[in-house]
This record gives sequence, C-alpha cells and structure tokens, in this order.
Amino acid sequence: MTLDTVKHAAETPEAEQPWAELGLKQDEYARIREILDRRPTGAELAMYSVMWSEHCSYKSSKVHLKQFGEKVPENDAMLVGIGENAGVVDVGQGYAVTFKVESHNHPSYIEPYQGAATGIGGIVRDILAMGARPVAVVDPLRFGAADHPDTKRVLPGVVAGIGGYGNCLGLPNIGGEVVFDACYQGNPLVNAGCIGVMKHEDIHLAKASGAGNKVILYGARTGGDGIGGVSVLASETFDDTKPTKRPAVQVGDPFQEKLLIECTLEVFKEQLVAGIQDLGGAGLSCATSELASAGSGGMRVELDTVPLRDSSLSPEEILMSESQERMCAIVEPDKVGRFLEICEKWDVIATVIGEVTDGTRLEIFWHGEQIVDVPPRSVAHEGPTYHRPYARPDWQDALQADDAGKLARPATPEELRAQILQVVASPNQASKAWITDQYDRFVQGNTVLAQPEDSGMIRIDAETNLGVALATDGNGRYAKLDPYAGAQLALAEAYRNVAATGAKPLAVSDCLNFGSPEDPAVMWQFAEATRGLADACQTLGTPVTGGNVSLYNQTGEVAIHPTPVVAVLGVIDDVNRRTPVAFAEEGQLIYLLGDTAEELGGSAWSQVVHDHLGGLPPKVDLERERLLAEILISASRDGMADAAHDLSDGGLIQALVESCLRGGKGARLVVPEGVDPFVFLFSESAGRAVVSVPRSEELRFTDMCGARGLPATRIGVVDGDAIDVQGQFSIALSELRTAHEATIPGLIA
Amino acid sequence: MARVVVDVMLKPEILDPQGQAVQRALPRLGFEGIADVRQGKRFELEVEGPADDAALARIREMAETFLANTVIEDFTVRVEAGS
Amino acid sequence: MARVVVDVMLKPEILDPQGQAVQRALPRLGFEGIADVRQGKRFELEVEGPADDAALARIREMAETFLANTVIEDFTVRVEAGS
Amino acid sequence: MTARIGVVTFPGTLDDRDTQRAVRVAGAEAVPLWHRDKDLKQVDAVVLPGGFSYGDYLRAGAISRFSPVMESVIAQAKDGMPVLGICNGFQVLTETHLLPGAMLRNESLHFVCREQKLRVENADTAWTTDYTAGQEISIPLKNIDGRYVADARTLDMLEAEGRVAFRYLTDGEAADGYGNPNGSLRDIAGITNEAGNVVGLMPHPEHAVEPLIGTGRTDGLGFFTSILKKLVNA
Ligand SMILES: Nc1ncnc2c1ncn2[C@@H]1O[C@H](COP(=O)(O)OP(=O)(O)O)[C@@H](O)[C@H]1O
Ligand SMILES: [Mg+2]
Repeated sequence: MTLDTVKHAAETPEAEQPWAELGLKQDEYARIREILDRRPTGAELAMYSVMWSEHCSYKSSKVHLKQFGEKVPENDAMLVGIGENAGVVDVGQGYAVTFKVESHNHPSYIEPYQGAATGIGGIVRDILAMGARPVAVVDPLRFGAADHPDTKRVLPGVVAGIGGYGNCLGLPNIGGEVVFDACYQGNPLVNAGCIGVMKHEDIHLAKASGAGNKVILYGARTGGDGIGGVSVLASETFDDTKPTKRPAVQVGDPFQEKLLIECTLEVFKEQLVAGIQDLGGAGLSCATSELASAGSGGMRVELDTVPLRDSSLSPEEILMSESQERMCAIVEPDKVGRFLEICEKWDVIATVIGEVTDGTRLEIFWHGEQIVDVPPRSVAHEGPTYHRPYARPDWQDALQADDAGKLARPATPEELRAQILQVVASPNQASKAWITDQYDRFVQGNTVLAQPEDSGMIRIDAETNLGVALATDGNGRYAKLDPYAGAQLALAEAYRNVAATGAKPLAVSDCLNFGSPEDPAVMWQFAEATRGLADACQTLGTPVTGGNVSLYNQTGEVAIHPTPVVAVLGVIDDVNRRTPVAFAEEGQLIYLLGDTAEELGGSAWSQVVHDHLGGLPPKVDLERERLLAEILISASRDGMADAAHDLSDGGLIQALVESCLRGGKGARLVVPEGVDPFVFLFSESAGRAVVSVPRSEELRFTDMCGARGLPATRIGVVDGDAIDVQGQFSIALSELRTAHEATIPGLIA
Repeated sequence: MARVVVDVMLKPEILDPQGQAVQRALPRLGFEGIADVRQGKRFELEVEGPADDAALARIREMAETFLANTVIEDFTVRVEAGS
Repeated sequence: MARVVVDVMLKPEILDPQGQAVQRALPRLGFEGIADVRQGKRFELEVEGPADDAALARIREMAETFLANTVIEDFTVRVEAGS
Repeated sequence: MTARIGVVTFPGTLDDRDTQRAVRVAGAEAVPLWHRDKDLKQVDAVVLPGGFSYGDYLRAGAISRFSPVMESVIAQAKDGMPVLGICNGFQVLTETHLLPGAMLRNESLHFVCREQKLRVENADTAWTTDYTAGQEISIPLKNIDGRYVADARTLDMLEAEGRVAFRYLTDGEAADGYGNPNGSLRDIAGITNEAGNVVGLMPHPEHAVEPLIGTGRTDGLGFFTSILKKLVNA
C-alpha cells in the first residue's frame, strides 16, 4: 500500500475514504475537508475520527457539562479546574490535591480482568500527569443481578483486575461501591478514581510551548492493542450479533506503570518537564494534538521513531494505538540528556519523537514524508458539538405515581425482624469484604481510614498530620425516579460520608454513566442529572473539578439506570481527629441526627422485600446537609463523638448494624414516641447520621446541636451483644454477622 | 487413562509483560542469544477413558470456553505421547 | 531462528490449587470424565542461531537456575517440531 | 551513635518508603539501597521490603534475586549481617536459598489483605528479641503468593531447630484476624536461618508502627527496635 501523504491527498481529492467505518458522520467528514481545504490523509482521518468520538470530544454532553464551569460556587480552593487531565485543589500547608473518577465500562464487560486493570492504569496516569504522586485509588462498581451466571464471570475478573493492577502499583484502595442491579447485566459499570498529592509549585499542565523544545515519548513500546478502541468501543452500543466489532483489548503491565510513576516523579523533582500528557484513549493522536493545541506554537513529530512492539504497524495504527503505560513530555533541549538518564535508571524506554515549532500546525512525518498537517485545535478542542434533543420520557409520571408507600409493610415485630435480616443480607446491603479484602489498603503507610469506613482517609503530611478524605456515591434507583434529585442525592451522600469521618468537604469529581444519547429519554436524564449536580455543587460550595462521561451504556434498546457517581474530596487538619464508623465503647449514647420522614421510594427495603422501584426518591435539603456536616466536623474536632455513620440506603437499621458489627458491640434502642418503628428503621430520608457520644460529652453535644438547630434524638446506648429494639425485637450480633457477611462469598466465591 | 495437554498462549499481537520481563532478565544472568520469550499456561488433563476424537472434541470445547480466554489467548490441544 | 519450549510444572507432591480449581469447575460447566488437572507454565524461547546441543545445554541451565524453582517445580526442554 | 539499616529498592518494590519510615520511627537511620548497586554503603543490617519486584513476573522474587545488590547481601548475610525479608523480601530470600522452601500462590488463589494474628515462636533472632516467645501479635498481611511450602524433611528440621519464627494463629474468628490466610504448610508465617540473622515473613511489621495508621496497632515496631538494640549494643 502506498503511503497516503499530504501531497498525495491534495492530488487525489476524489479518493474514497472509510469515514463511516471509523464512526464519523457525513457532515463531520465534510467539516474535516473544509478545515483542511482538501481531503484528509489516512492518518489525519484516523486522528479526527478518534478525537471526535463521543468518548474524546464529549460532543453530546458538553453543552450540559458547561454548567459545571458556569455555576461555580465561591471556593478559593480550586487551583486547576475542568479541562485539564484532572482538577487540582488547595488543601493548605502548601499542598495541592488532584483527583478524578473515570469509567472503563465497555472494555470490562468484554475482558473483565484487563478492562478493569487498564481502567486503574489510565486514571493513575491522569493524576500523575498533573505533577502529583498518586496516593490512593477507589473503585465504584455496578454489576448485573448478583445471582446471574454472567455476574460470576464479570465480578471476579473485575475485582482481580483492579486488585492486580492497583496492588502492584502500590496504591492503597480506600473506598468504592459495589451495587447489583439487573439493569447492569449486559453493561457493568467499572469506574475508577485516584487521588494524587503535590506541592503547589509542582503542578504540571498538558501544553507544549517553547519552540525547539523536544517531544519525548516514554514508557511501553507501542503495539497494536486497542486500535480503534476509542471510537468503536466507547461509542457503539453492544450488539451480540456483531462480535466482529470487538477490537483487540488492551493488556496492562502494572510493573511498567510503577516504573513510569517513579521515573516521572523523579523528572518532575528535577524540574525537567515543561509540559506533560499521559497517553490514554486515542493514544498519540490525543497526546500530540492536545499538547500542541494547548501550547503556544506548533509541533513536528517523526512518527517512525516511535518504538514499536510490532514492526508491521502502519502510521495510522501507531497514531490510534492505545497501548498502555506511555507518557509524553515536553522537555527543553538542554534537559533532554538528564531526562533520558533518569528513564534509563528506571529501565523506561524514552525516545525523542519530535519538537515544538514556532508554527501553528501539528505536522507528522513518516520516514521523511508528511502524513499529517492540521491545526491542532481543530482536532483536540474544536470537535463537533451536538445539541441532542431531549424529552421527559412518557413513563416517568407513571413510575413516580407508583408510590412505595402502598407496599405491604411488616405487620408484627417478628416480621419486621425477619425483613431486617433479609435486607441486611441482600447483595447490595451485605458486607463487601470478600471483594475489598483483595485490595491492598495499607501500602504507602498513610492509610488512616479505608473501607468499610464512610470515606477513605490518607495522611499526606506525617509531621503535621494533614489528611484528605474521599468518598464516592451514586444511587441509580433514585436517579431513575428523578434524575435531578438523584444526582443531588449522590452528591449529598458523598458529602455526608466525608463529613462523617471529620473531614471538611472541598471539591467534587464525577463519572456520569448513562445510556445512549441518541435516545431523547436518556438525554433528558443526562440533562436533569447534570443540572441537579451543578445546582447542588453551587449550593454546597463544592466545585466540580473534573470528571468523566460514559454514554451508550445499554444492551439493545434498554439503557441502564441513569447512574451519576459522585466523588467528594475533603480535608482534615489533623487525622488524629478522624471519626470511625465503629461503636467501640459500651455505655456511649447513640444519637440520631436529622429528621426522619416516611420516604421509601427507591429504598433498599422496597427493592429487597418487594422487588419494587417507584415513587419519589428522598427529598433533598442541601442546607440541612451543610448543617449536618458542620456538626459532624465539630464533633470530630472537639472530641464529642467517638463514632459516626451516615444514613443512606437501608436507612437507620443498616447504619446501626454496620456500626455495631464493626465495633463488635451491640445496641439497645428505643423507638421515639409516636414514630412507626418500621419507618424509623427503614426510611431513607437524607441529611441524617448516627453518632455515639461519650456520656461526659452529652451535654456539650446536645447544646451544640440545639444552638445550631439540628434535630438530635437520643435513640439508645451502645451495649450488649445484640441489637435490641425495645418492645419490638432483638437480634444477636452473631446472627447479624452471618447474615451480613455470608452473602457475597456464597454468591460469587 | 490418557493425558491430554492444552497449551494456552497470549495471541501474538497481545502484550506479554511476563515473557518480556523474563527476556529482559536473561542477558543480566549471562544468557545471550534469546530473541524473544513468550510465557503461557500449560494444562495437563488426565482423561478417564481413551483420548479418542470425541474426548478431544470435548476438550477442545473446554479450552475454547474455559481454559483459554479467546479474546486474548490462543490454544492447542494434543494427546501427550507415550500415554 | 529455532523455537525451544520449556514446560515447567509443579512437582507432583505439591498442592496445585489452580489445577484443582479448574478441575472442580469442569463438572459445573458440563465437562465430565476429567480425573485430574495440573496447571503449569510454558515458555516459548526464540533462539538466535540453531538449537544445537550447545544451545540446549545453555537453555537447560537457564531453566534449572531461573525459569523453574526446582524446590517446587520440574521442567522439560524441547525443540519445537517444525522450527 | 545509631544503627544504619539499609532498605533495598528493586524495580517494583512498594514498601521501601514505609520500611524506611519504620526504621526511623524505631530510632535507627534508614539508608536507601538501589538494586543496581553492589555497594551496601556500610550498613549494619538490610531489609528487603515488600512489593512486586519485577512485577512478580515469572515467580515472586525470582528476577530480583539476580540483581547486583543481592550479590552483596547474600555474601554478607552468610557472614552474619542481619537481613529481614518482608513479603516480597521473604520471597527473594527463598529464591536465593538463604532461607529454605518456596512461596506459592495462595490456596484461595486470591490476593488477601487483612489484619493477621501471629504467634512469635522464636524470640531469639536478630529481629525478634523485643518480643517474648509465644507472644501473640496482630499486623497487616497482604499477598497473593504467600503459601509457604517445603518438603517434609525441611519442615521437620525447621521445627526441630526452632526455626519457625512466626506462625499464623488459627483458633479464632476470621473477622478477628485468625486463620491461615494462604494455606502455608504448618501455618508457617515466617522462618529464620540457622544463625538467626536472616529472617523472612509474609506479614508486614512495617505497616504496624504508628497508632493511627493502618490497623491502628504498633505490634510491628518490635522488629525494628529489636535490631536497633542488637546493633547498638554490639
Ligand atoms: N469496590 C469497592 N472498593 C473499595 N471499597 C468499597 C467497594 N465497595 C464498597 N466499598 C466500601 O465499603 C463501604 C460500604 O460501602 P457502601 O455501603 O456503598 O457505603 P455508603 O453507603 O456509606 O456510601 C465503604 O467504605 C466503601 O468505600
Ligand atoms: Mg457511608
């Protein structure tokens, strides 16, 4: 095959090109021709097609995501906002923290182990590219029904992949989620998040400036893996009848990535890097065009210098390859030598593949012949924008009218007791230890809290005890009932989880998992969820610093529940003050904070006992969330509460069971006068938490709640080895433990 | 009883970090002249009854659906000589 | 170029949980009649030059000191037919 | 004057910085050692920390064993220099044959991360004098290739010579950290060489030296205070 050079393209305007196979629409192809004023070469077509895919260009979502930048709350913590590899926030004492959540959903369905592993690898490189040392990962996961045979294939593979990669990198896994629902059967969600820490002056950006600076590609050799993965894999709905559409999956090499991390941190430390970008989706196409687009000039790349694993790769394939464990750095000429030396020290292959020019074009050459000559912004930042039609689905009213309040309730204390055991043992409410015990949570020696605590917490300075906390949450059932409220509830829950550990919520990242944007109903869910999240972030003062959108999560015509996953980052001045979940001291008083209304729509109880989804999700009261968080943080700082646990799915009883089992202590409880025990235990009203208060602190604590106007109800005492609800029932901890802990191993192991 | 061996190797286009790690270590250990190393899995199956065509067909199916992950791996099935 | 294969298997007296896990799963997948499964490693080495006695001797030494841990593993070395 | 304790970094080592911190928490000086360097910088003892050196490809510890630094470590260990191998470091020590036996994939085939209860069986090694024989401790454990095996003769010899240094405690609730987490023969968690200067174990004492971090217990600190006392008093 002859090389399709720029010259050749100009001379052969009529040549047929496979734009449709590469996922481009007719008008998009026409626009490329207009931009270039000729037909694109094969290499250019490859670049535009991957970079203009949904996954890379956010073409369906960006008109909605704009709100995150427009409705910015007052918050001076934000150092780098949306648009970079990850956002950066100031956490004090000269430290900055970067964090982000991303999806690797589709690859993980095809090849669970490698899909999930490379998901961790990708998010870690994003964090590294900001200049930070990665210090922890989290993994919000969604699978199909727990008893479905395919879940037995997908879940163990995903978990082994996340563990296999993250453990080998030496990153503690400090949190995440595991949710089962039939709607994810053909489309599991594998989201992965990472936190990194640096000093303010170490922040690095993805831009290529300074004519004459060298472009260095370093890390793994480039192979034929994942070619076209971005455009084909991430933008197409699965269709079982077309297995040929499944491109080669990518295989990760965590050892290589560990070397890449250490090597990169060392070149940062010696200030050898003027700009840097990780290679993720769209590989070199993305890295070169984004670096050049964000920089001041142009870029020239000699593509034939790229070290290959497979010498038969064509230039188009090299540009599109998604081989893992690669980075691209911009380095001043006199620093190149030292840069290469450090790479050699870490056994990392590094090659100068080009340089920054004082022109305006991204130019790529193959053995001396020009195959790409494009304005980089047109590839990286000026892709298509769709205003997709959206409409509230016609079934939404009926769904909301199907009120969970009508469902049959337990008639006797015995029935209530039985339903509690049933809920606590249900796959979504059961202990996830079988999964999380496969993740290293101790490595790096800075883990203050990890799962099953409300949020993970990492000490970032051993002298001052400064720490950061991270929690991720999302409830697709709530979001299905009301996507606007559902997104806000996800934020509220993560915010509450961070505050429950004593950390002050600072900033937000998100991963928005939805069905096909070509379906107006899905697009409406997306629009509502982003609007809800943006509004709530503004109210709570926690800006969205970055995130990820994953669309086309559906099997055939059926979309997953809209699943916005929200991560909240918090800061704590002294990790000694952190509050764990466990009730550890007999005699301490148990207080319920917040108000309990009858709210069962989308609840765990309605799902487990009645297999029902309908009605409205719990009401959102963001001012109440803020007040609750303030109280929880004060209680932690001033030593007024020894344990705290937020209330979410499963309601009060779920939280009590978790706190009791974790501490190995029981609780004697009294249902407040005039309250229905069933509602008291199972309602999922938001804005609530339970705390255990030492008797000596009771007055101080209740005074504080009273003065600030937060309802605090004394509901019992830590005592014995059972959960005993006066006049209702008693369940031994041992019985609860078996119910809670046997489920997942029984289903999956 | 017959012994059937199923060899499972990563497809040639798939990255093989294990094989690469071995290959890179060899020169350091003083072993030169090895141009490439690939590492895979070997399963030894003891079959009750003869390793006839029917048995081999079943084992091939087993390899296809279970022993190998054909998204990334190839396999071969053979009766071990002398068994 | 010649291809030499080194097979490394756990010694028979060493518990092989990977092989056992495979064996236990087989009946559930509808495969009967497999009495035992052992899982080991297969290395494919591409040798520069001929796979003559000298080369094989070196590879045997490599297997002995490096590719296998002879405290727990046995190995065999052979030239792949057709190469 | 304090003791200088070397901590080796191989490519893929993970717990080197934690181990250095543990050495410092105990009051000794931590000296980073690099795998390509034969020079041990006149340290008084060496720790081979945990991680996935060379990705644990081939076998855990198999490739690291051949690094230049190990040539020196092996030679000096034979001359009596104290060496502690933690997790991956233990795997390296068995691969070098400084300690007998070998490590295999966990019986469960899964990576396991948990708080683990152990009994210190031998409190006379260079690394365990701050414990008492029979003392029960609880420290983090995290591995996928942690199943210790050796032939029966070797095991009998280890038992007879008191060289089983640590054993997993099995009679209690898994939730409380009891149980043999990986299927190690005779519940062996760690062993020592004949001279007592070379010790290897799978669990991670360096993750249990500060009250707030990890499990919130400091049961692992004794390893580092033991060696410090020995070296300072020497
Ligand atoms: N896949 C996972 N990886 C790590 N931690 C997890 C995972 N799934 C759940 N967890 C942890 O288990 C605990 C309980 O999870 P969950 O019930 O979702 O918490 P909550 O409802 O308070 O948000 C949390 O600490 C969470 O971080
Ligand atoms: Mg929580």
